[in-house]
Amino acid sequence: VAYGGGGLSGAETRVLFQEMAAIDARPPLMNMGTRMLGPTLLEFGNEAQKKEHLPKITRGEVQWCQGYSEPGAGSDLASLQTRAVLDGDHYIINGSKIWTTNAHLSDWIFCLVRTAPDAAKHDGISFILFDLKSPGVTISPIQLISGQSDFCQVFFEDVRAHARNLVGPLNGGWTIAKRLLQHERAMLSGGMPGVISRPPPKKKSKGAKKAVVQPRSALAEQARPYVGEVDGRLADAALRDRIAQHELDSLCFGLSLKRSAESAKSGQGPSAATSMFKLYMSEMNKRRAEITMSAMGADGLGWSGEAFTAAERADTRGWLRSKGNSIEGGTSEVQRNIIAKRVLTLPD
Amino acid sequence: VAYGGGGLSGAETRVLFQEMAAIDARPPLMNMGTRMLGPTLLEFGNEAQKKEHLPKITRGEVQWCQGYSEPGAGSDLASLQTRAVLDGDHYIINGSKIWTTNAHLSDWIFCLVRTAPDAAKHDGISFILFDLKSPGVTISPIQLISGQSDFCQVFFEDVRAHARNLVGPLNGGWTIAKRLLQHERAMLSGGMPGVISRPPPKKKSKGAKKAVVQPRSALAEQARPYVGEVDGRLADAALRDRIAQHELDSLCFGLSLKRSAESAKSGQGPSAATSMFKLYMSEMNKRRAEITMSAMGADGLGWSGEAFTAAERADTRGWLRSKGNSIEGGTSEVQRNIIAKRVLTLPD
Amino acid sequence: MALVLTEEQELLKETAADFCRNNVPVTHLRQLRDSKDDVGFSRKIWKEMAELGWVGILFPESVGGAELGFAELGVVLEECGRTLAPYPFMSTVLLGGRAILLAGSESQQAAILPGVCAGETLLALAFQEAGRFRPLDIETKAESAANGYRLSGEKVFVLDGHVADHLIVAARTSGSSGDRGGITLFLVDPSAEGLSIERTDMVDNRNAARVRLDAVSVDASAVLGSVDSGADILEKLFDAAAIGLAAEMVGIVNEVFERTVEYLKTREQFGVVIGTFQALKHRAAEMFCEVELSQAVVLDALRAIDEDRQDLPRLASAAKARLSDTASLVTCEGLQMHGGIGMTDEEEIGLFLKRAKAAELTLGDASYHRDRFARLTGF
Amino acid sequence: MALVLTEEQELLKETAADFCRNNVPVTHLRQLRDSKDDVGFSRKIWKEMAELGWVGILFPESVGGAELGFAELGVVLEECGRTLAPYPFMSTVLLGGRAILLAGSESQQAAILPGVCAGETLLALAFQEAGRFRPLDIETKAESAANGYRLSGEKVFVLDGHVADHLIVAARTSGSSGDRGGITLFLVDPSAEGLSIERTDMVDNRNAARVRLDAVSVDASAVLGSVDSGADILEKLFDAAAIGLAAEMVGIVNEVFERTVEYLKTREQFGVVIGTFQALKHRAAEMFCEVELSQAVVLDALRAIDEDRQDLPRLASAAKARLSDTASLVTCEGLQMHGGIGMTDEEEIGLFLKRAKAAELTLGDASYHRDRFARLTGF
Repeated sequence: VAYGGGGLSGAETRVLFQEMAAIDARPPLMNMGTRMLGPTLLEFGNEAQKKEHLPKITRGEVQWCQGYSEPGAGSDLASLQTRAVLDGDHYIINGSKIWTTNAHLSDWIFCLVRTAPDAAKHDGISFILFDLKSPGVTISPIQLISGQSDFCQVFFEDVRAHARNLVGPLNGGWTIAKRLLQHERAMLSGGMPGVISRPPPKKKSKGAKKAVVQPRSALAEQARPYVGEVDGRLADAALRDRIAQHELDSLCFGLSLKRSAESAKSGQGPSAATSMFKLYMSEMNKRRAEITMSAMGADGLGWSGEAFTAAERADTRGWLRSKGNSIEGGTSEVQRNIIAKRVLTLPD
Repeated sequence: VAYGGGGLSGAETRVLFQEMAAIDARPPLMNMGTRMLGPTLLEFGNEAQKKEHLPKITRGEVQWCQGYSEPGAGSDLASLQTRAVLDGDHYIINGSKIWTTNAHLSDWIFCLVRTAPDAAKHDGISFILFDLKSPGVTISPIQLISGQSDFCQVFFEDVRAHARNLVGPLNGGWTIAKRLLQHERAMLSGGMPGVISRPPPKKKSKGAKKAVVQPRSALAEQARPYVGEVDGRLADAALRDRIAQHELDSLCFGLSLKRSAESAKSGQGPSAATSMFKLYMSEMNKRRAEITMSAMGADGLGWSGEAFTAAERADTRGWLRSKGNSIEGGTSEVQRNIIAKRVLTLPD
Repeated sequence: MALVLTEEQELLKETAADFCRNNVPVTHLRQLRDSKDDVGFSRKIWKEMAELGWVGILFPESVGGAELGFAELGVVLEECGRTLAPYPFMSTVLLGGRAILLAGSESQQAAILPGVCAGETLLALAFQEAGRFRPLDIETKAESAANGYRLSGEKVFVLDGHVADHLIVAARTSGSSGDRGGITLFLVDPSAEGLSIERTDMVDNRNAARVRLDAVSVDASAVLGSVDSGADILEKLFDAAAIGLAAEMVGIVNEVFERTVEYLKTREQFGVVIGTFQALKHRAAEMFCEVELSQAVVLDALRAIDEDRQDLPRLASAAKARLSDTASLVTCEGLQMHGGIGMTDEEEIGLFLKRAKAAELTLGDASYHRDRFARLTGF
Repeated sequence: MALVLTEEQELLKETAADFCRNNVPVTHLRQLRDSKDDVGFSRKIWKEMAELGWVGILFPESVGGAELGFAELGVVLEECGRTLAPYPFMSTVLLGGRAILLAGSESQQAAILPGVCAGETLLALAFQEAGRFRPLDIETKAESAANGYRLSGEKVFVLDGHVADHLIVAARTSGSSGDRGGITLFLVDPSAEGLSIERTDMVDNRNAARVRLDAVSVDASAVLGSVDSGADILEKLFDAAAIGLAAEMVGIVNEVFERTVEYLKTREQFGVVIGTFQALKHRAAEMFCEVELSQAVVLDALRAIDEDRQDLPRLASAAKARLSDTASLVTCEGLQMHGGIGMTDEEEIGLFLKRAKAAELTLGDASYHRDRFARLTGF
């Protein structure tokens, strides 16, 4: 609260975001700032950095993006090559970042850079913040298979970043990076790009009253007009079973999130178990998108044009976009490695 | 044929065994001899060995068992410890073997022994045959979770085996062992312990005539009395879909076997792809047993006694026994490793 | 209610864990099996469990119960699951005892429940008539006769039927198999004339029996609850019992998963511990997710009973479907990862596999409950 | 018939593979997409395919065909699948051309098939009226009128509908939606009055159109086959077309699987090629099994058409169900193993994913065909 925030706990924030999703409000653009950089600055930043950046983050004045992955690095984040060399009170940055979410819509970037080229790969990395309007920054959006381009590749050529914006100790960036990745996983396990839950069809007052008593499945309601029903059951028995399984998964997942939020001592950040939520959410979200496609049949094969409803086209794009869920923010393979190592302490 | 066999090709033999399965004839006891040792002797044995052993194998006079696995070795077959030391014209054998199928019903054993303890682990192994009635051999059956004990542990204490029964070059046993494992996989992919297909229910002549035109699912027929049906469909839609998937798997598996038999040049033995058949058959067989249990419900929970039919009790035991399919004859994990290495040539 | 244990519940969990580990380890079940024990468990140990307050956990203090809830009972059942303790919570507490609690008259409760809470009286609910769970498929007839009824029919899979001091029999006073109406519950003395009980030998070595009723006479006071409306009671019993079974399965799942991970860390192959193989690591990680989600849904379902929540039936089906699948996954993967030794009767993993299958196929399997879950969700 | 290729078929396979690699690589589809090509493929290349004898592969020599079988057509379709060649085999050969071959009068065949075999005439079958495949759900009306019929209704997902020289329209001369009887096929001139065709932009960049018929007049000679019995023809067409799609999917599956295994051997992470990671190895091995089984069932299904085998419908459903699942598995796993780059439009894997999904959802998905397979197997 000292830095102008709402002072919400992790659990409260999660509830907030669930509520917003429930009322179909799209997640606020300042995601990266509030959910990822904010907590990190609170933990690792110095007074000056907190005073300079947190208020703007909480007021949503500055849009942040994340400069982590690099071309060719993929899951092997620590092999990053972007160099930062001290020159007076500035660092000169050269290199490029990829998969930078909404860089073209952002003002500032928090970036991992190599400050000690000869050190072991985890020991030469620093965490630095700088303005994307600085000279030498080029941003080019990447077109995805879904047609969207919410990711960019960002190139740095002799970009000057002020040394006061180096967060944490010099060459101590990896610790911060890992911590921040936990926040990212926590954020992603709250909701993934690709899911579009259509607004439930209007109901007569009676139906509406009934809806209060009886839980409904948005997925099933969405499938019904395409699939049809027999004595109130979706006509495609195998599809119906998949939807039931998905609703079960999602119910259990929600309860599991609730349980871990309750058992997390207040103040304690996301744990290694966050990898489980990220992993499960990614795979569940992909299954959901596949179910949506099965339900629509050929009506789900439209790309553009009036022959398909906007909702259908959005679901088709969403299905394609969802394939990235198990890659972005740490692949499912990486999450399984983390669970095996940190949670189950299986040997390397 | 020279050694009294039927001179059947691999493909012909497979057909033979399929036929026998079709008429519910249990696979002949001399399995180990005809399907595994026979082909191996033909390939690696010397004239004397062929003349001595092959005729008895083909006439089924001598029952053979396989001395491969050892306690603690598991999938790491080559780490075997059983020692054979030359003493005059005999080898003195000490050690023990486990998972020896029907050793208690067998006359002779073909056995992997370590003849050069100081050589690299694959280079010090020899392949030798000896009589289980030799002094120093102790055989104790192992009770399985299914109640059966078709496997034994066999102990050797100063057992004397004649040197003329050493097959192939001294310390050259590993090559023979691997070859023989391929024959074992080929044999297992033809049918697994655990599957009991109940005889189809008697049909009225009309029904019988219909059965000629229409293919039937033994699994579905077996499930019908338990599950019931609605307009001719099994009443449990999810179970019905699992049965359909299993019938599909089994149809495709059969066609795949047929195809590989056709493309295998005559004379050419089982290839690395045999691992695929062993792997798929094991997993398919386990799924089949799970489906059978789901269909029977609590009627599948009997262990003994008249409250359950013999067929039900057999299916329950068969379900338990089937869990070993993906372990015996090389675990599914080992088969996947082999496919990745030999077929897909993925690097180590 | 929160999905984390209160301090009291944590304490109960420790006590239960210690008690089960020391008094009813898996070897206890094996020994009962190998000695072909007539009872199927130790009456002495059951009395001890009663003295610890576990048997009476759900029942009011007035009849000697602890007047706690399912949240607490779930803790005990989970620990019993970990050691495969074959004790009659299902028959005597979740089905029989609770039937009397929900439907019994004051005199019926006073007559029976104190003995139950003391661990002296054993009960059994005789409802099922075929292998697959179809709660309304009841054909057993109850014809009215001089000052009472005459019961005829056959019941299967009656848990602890051969040791029960009172049988509760579900029979038709009207309607026909499949109808919701017309089912009535009766208290029947196992020694009644025309009644025969045959114990059956089960794969999980638990107690079950076939009960034949050949014109068994009971008088009107034997009716439990009101005539023709037994189905409402049965549904309540089955939902809670399914959740109870799911709680036991959580114990099985946790125990087998922990043992398997431990085995991965110690078993060596090819000169390294097999826990270093990435393929096994990833499968273990997948299991971990399922185990976590399974625990959460069962904790919530147990609390839903205590809070008498509206969505209880849906949660019961969610919990039973989930745990049926998870228990199957974890016991099968556990056995596979144990390799050949897992196939031997000597190793305990097989006993968990057998009990998990029995629990899966009792009171409706995953497919049954996913279908019900879907219906209760409006599709 | 054997499940291995004859020498002639092997030769055809090589020719087709070379032709597709050189003339219609995946970049060809991308270029057609990016240039928003009006036709959706190159008529010139289609004529070349015709000159190679591929278009007329099924048709008698009398109309300029090669009079070969589905075993041969399957070889071509598989190679087209490998490069995502968007050529109108489905619309003009498997559905349209074969409809005329099976149901057409001599004069109809003589009038149309030579042009088809020459690669000059394009056909389209307009049957589907909703997104999901329900072959008998046809509401389009054909009312008899002065010396003919008047057709009214709306058709969706008409493959290559906007470039067809002749439309074959399935309409109801009697009965109502869902009835097997009462469906009749009509040859309709795309330029006929009252007929409007709107091309739709599809995710796989293939051609499809919506066709509206507003009292379109055709004379009696436009009837293809006999009145009211169109369903028998349609079923034959759909079975063979589903198998043809499955053959194309075999090509997709093989190509994506090979590319993925190759990627595993070259892509480095953490200082090693990712193909050394056992978890990926095991998933690749699982895929290999599915790929092998999928190839076998399609080879047999293709031969079942040529042999006019009794179990053809069942095999058609087996092949379509199997390949729908395998194509989904292999394209999804392929994309995942390619990582981030696989999500970019620049990389080709996404184009395979899109086509695989379209093929999966065309002529019935895996669930539809498993259900049909089960019915045809008597459960």
